[in-house]
Amino acid sequence: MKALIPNFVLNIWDWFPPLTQYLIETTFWIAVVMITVILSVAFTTYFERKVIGYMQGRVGPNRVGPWGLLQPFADVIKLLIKEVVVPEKSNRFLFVVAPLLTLIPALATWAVVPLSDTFVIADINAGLLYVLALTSVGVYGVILAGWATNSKYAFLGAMRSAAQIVAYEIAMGFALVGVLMAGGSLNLGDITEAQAGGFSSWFLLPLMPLFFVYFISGVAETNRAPFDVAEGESEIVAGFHVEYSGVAFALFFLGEYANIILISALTSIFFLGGYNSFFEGWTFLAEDSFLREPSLLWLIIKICFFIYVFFWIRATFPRYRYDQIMRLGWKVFIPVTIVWIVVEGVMAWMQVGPWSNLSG
Amino acid sequence: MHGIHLTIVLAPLAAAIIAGLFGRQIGRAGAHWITIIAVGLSFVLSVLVLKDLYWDGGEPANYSLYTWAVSEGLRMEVGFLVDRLTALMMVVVTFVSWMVHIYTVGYMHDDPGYQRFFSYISLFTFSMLMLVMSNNFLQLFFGWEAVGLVSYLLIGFWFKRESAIFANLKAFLVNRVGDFGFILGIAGVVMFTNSLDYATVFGQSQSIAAQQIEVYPGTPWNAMSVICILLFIGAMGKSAQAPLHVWLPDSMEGPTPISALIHAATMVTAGIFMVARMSPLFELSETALAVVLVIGAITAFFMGLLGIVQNDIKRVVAYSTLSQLGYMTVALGVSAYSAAIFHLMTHAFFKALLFLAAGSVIIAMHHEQDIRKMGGLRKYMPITYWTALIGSLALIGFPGSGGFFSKDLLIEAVHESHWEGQGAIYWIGYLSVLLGVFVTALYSFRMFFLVFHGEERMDKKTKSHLHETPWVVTVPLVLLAIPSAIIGWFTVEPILFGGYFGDAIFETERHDVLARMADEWHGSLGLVTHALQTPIFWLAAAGVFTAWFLYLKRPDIPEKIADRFSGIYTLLDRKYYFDDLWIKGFAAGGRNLGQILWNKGDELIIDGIIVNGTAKSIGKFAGILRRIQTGYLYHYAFAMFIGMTLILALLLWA
Amino acid sequence: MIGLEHYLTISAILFCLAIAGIFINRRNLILLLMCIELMLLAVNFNFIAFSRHLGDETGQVFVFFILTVAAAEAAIGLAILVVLFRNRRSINVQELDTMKG
Amino acid sequence: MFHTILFYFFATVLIGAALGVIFARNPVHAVMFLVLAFFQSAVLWLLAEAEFLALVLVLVYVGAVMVLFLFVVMMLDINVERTTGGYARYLPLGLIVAGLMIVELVQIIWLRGSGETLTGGFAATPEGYSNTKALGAILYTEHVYAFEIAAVILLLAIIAAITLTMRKRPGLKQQDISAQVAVRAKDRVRIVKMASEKPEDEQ
Repeated sequence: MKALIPNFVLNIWDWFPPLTQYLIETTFWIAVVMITVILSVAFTTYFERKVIGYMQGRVGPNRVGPWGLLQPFADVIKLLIKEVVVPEKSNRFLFVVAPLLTLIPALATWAVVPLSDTFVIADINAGLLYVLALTSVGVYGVILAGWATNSKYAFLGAMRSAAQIVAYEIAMGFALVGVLMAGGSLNLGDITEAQAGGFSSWFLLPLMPLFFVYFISGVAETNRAPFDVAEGESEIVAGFHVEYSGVAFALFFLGEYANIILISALTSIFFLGGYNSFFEGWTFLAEDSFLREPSLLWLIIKICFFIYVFFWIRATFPRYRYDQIMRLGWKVFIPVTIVWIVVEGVMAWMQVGPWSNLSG
Repeated sequence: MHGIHLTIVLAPLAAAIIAGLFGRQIGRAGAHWITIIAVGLSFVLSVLVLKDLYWDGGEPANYSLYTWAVSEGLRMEVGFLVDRLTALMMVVVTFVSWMVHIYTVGYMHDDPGYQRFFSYISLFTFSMLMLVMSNNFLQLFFGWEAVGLVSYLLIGFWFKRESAIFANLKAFLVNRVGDFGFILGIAGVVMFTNSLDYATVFGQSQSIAAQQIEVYPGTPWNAMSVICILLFIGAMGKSAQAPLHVWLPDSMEGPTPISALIHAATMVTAGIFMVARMSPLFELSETALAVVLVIGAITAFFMGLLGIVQNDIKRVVAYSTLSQLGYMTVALGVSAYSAAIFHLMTHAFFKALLFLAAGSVIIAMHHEQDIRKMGGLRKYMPITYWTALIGSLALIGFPGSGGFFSKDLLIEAVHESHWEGQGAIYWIGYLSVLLGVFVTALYSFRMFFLVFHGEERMDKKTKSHLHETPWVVTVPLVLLAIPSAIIGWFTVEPILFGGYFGDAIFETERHDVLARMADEWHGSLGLVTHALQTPIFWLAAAGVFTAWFLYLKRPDIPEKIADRFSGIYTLLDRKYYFDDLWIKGFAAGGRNLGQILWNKGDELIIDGIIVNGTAKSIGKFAGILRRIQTGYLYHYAFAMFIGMTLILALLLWA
Repeated sequence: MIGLEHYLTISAILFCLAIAGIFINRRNLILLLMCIELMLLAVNFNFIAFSRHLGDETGQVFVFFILTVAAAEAAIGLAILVVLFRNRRSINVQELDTMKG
Repeated sequence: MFHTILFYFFATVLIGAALGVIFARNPVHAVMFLVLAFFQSAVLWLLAEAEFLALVLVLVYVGAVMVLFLFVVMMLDINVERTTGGYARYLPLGLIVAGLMIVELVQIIWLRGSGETLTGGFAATPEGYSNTKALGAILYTEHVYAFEIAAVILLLAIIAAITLTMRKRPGLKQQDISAQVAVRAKDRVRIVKMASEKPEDEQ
């Protein structure tokens, strides 16, 4: 990469103090990742509409640009030029801050996500904890939005969402404890490395129940159907963002899809080996085949698959009733994870079957 | 032997519990059978104990069974001291109790409280045995109070009668006065010896006698005298010595069997027994002995006088009991403990006999107790008549009867007792007992003649039903009449002169009147033949004659005498105003004092000033302080914070 | 270099502000609870600073337990507060004086 | 240098947030300031290389405890005017005392520090040091009983909070899933056999 950069640029670069170099470099990579994610969000919305359209026997967006590919940009422009209506009796500051609070954690989490075996923005020790911490912060946006709007519908939506997110966070945390035990590290890179060696080394098999719990909890965390009681159009209009319009609404939208991508990425990393190749152990492939090398490509494929699952679920399931959601979270998922943590510990200790490879 | 002792004590207790708590289940017959068997067992075993101690030469037993508590070296135990004195008492108590049990079957036949009664008298037997068998002061006190309790319960047995409730309350309260002295005496003993055990205390008697105690500052008294007088006050209460005698006549409200058992034969003699048991202490205090003598003499003579004017058959016997208890006390006062115990024993038999005979008469008369409404019962109830005659003769000391030996020798002992410094007291004692003989004979036969001889003064209806009482009543009469008549013949010599009691009774050389009398002792027969030459016999004979003359020959004279000497008669009739003294004087005075203390002391000073006043002043003070205590968290936090700031400031800048 | 006393200073300032908060905001029970949380935070600062200064992780273990207990305390405290509000319709400290003598 | 700048920056924000907590009129704002304060603290702890606790602070406090606070603050219909009144009266006194105390404490800290070699900053951690691992190592060995007790305390807190706030409203209809599942058709539906037409004789 350095070869592509002209010499004088490098000279100027060397002239900067190391601290400034570090700052510029980090900022650059952060910007790259962020822009990538935001662009992905745009196309994810398109992807969703297409997927659901075909599932429902429609074609989805097909007017703007070839195959409707420019549709997301049209939407963005529409949202940007619309007026942001702030209700008179609302709490102005929090009303504005709330959408940001949903988006920022979703983007900040990407800092520790290993995109390939060589690249991660911040390779920190307690990456898993960082992920958990930031996921738990995401709830603020929803609560504050609901409260600041000063509307009963919005507030109801916020309360539902907050309770739901707090509840599923616990199940998520427990599922990640299983992952942590299996990987023997809190660093996401190390966890991915622990899954090197092909499909059989992935945590999917030994941690199957945790995988389901984590992914479904992830769906719930993002307030996606069938856990979208926070919005619940048919009951409370549009829930916590009922009064939002324009850019503010776009930010919520952005946050939600960023979260979808993030959850998909994390699920891939935790259970499907992240950037590791599907074909790693396939010896009939050439020794140096890119198909056997770990790379960003594999991660993207996995992320896309999970995003697709998100939409698939949305198109398939009716919305849960609120009390059933809480029951599922507290009475099913948490016990399942606890039991499976014990099972995993015992199995790994006794070196049984697929668990024998785990470091726990 | 320990097992036997324990069985003797516990058998009546067990019977009492069963009859008392399960009376309904076991029924009337069950109640009397179980108690009679239990007390009979006690009697038989007591006889065995006596046999072992006297004829088989067994050693006295003194042991502790159970330590109840130890407090600063003061051991509170349950234990038995069984020597010959105890054995004698045990036999007397269980025998009379047994007789009374049997008699009760007849006497209480129709009473609804049948089982309760048997439970009580068995319980009494247990208590009395605990008292006499005790080897320490605490158990003695337990027995002392327990017999008092049962006495209280039994006097008020017919608790629906106003008079019975009054009588039992009176008995209880008067006994409290005595018990107060008694417990102070025990406290004195503990104070000087730090022990409750007889043997230990007696071992230290010399050292107690050598000490002084200042009850009032500046007037040192001999410790032994104080202790002995206090103990004797207890005896005065229990043994009904003047002036604490007032409860005994009233106790006749209880059923007759218990009058015989408790208020004649056993419980009232507890005081006599106790003083005899404490002889090692009393011997060391001539002051105490003098007090005992004077009290006994007063009781013996003046209470006898009261018997003359009484018309209630049981009250006559009750006053005679008082008088005889006075005799025993006099004997104690002259250190003739053996004589006192001997008289106690014979008295137990003949007085129980007299009471039961009186009870038999009462049954026959359908619970009529006024002797003025009796007369000529001889031909209707021959067994009762003859046994009552034996009892009366024994009471007045007819030569050869049981009472003769004890009373005669008792008076003789008093006569012999003049040692230095006893001038006036000696004469008081001697004259009282001597004149008492006449009085005794007079009231005894007054009652006897009025009941069994002379014209039949009862109404027609009663008369038509008159007949001898059933066998359960007469058998105990006969069984008691036999010892009353003959027991003196063969017991007098071992008990009084044969050193029967051995170490159980202690007499100093100086006071040992019986030893002096022993020099002139020529056997029982000698005493009987000698009787005619003593003033005692002639005084008794004069009494009988006077009674015959006044109440059979010239029944009109007593009326005239009563009219002529109305002052004395009233004095006697009102029982020397003792009841008034106690009830209107002390009791009412106590009430008034209590009233004053209540109104002024308690309500005004304690409640008004001290209690409420303290509370009020604290309340006022707190009202001021309360302003600081707002109850708000931030005020406290602020206070803490300011304090911390000041401390830091001090550390830094000061 | 940033060291022990910097952290201690921050902790002291936080602590004093929290106490000041307790008696400035004297009406709202929730704010009192929050000030207490702030105090605990200040204490945790001290523990962490000393733990790092002495190179001994035990101090951080303490922080861990303080966090645990504080979380429990907050949960129960808020539960009590909710019940209180339900019964009294108020969480004003000055109105909670039923036990005042 | 960078480190120092970061420290001062976050410390300033932290203190500002703390001031916000105590001065905010609106309880929701106060809660948000507290969240901010926790965030800044977490960053400062990260600077001190106490990363595990820093992240746990965010996870537990920001993610759970403060949400709870927010919940309660929002749910209870608190009269903001009434609960913040009388605030100016005590403000000067509180601030004076607090300021005095801060001055004193700071003076003590720096007085004590000046005599010793405290000013050199924290000692560097060895290569490959993992704060989480080190903490875990002593937490599960030396302090394992305390750890268990902490777990029990949390359980207790859960139960206490639930029992305190749970109330059964009368007349509330609840779904009984097992009863629903256990329903059989024959309990609900009665099939009656009858002729499709009326018998002829009745016509």
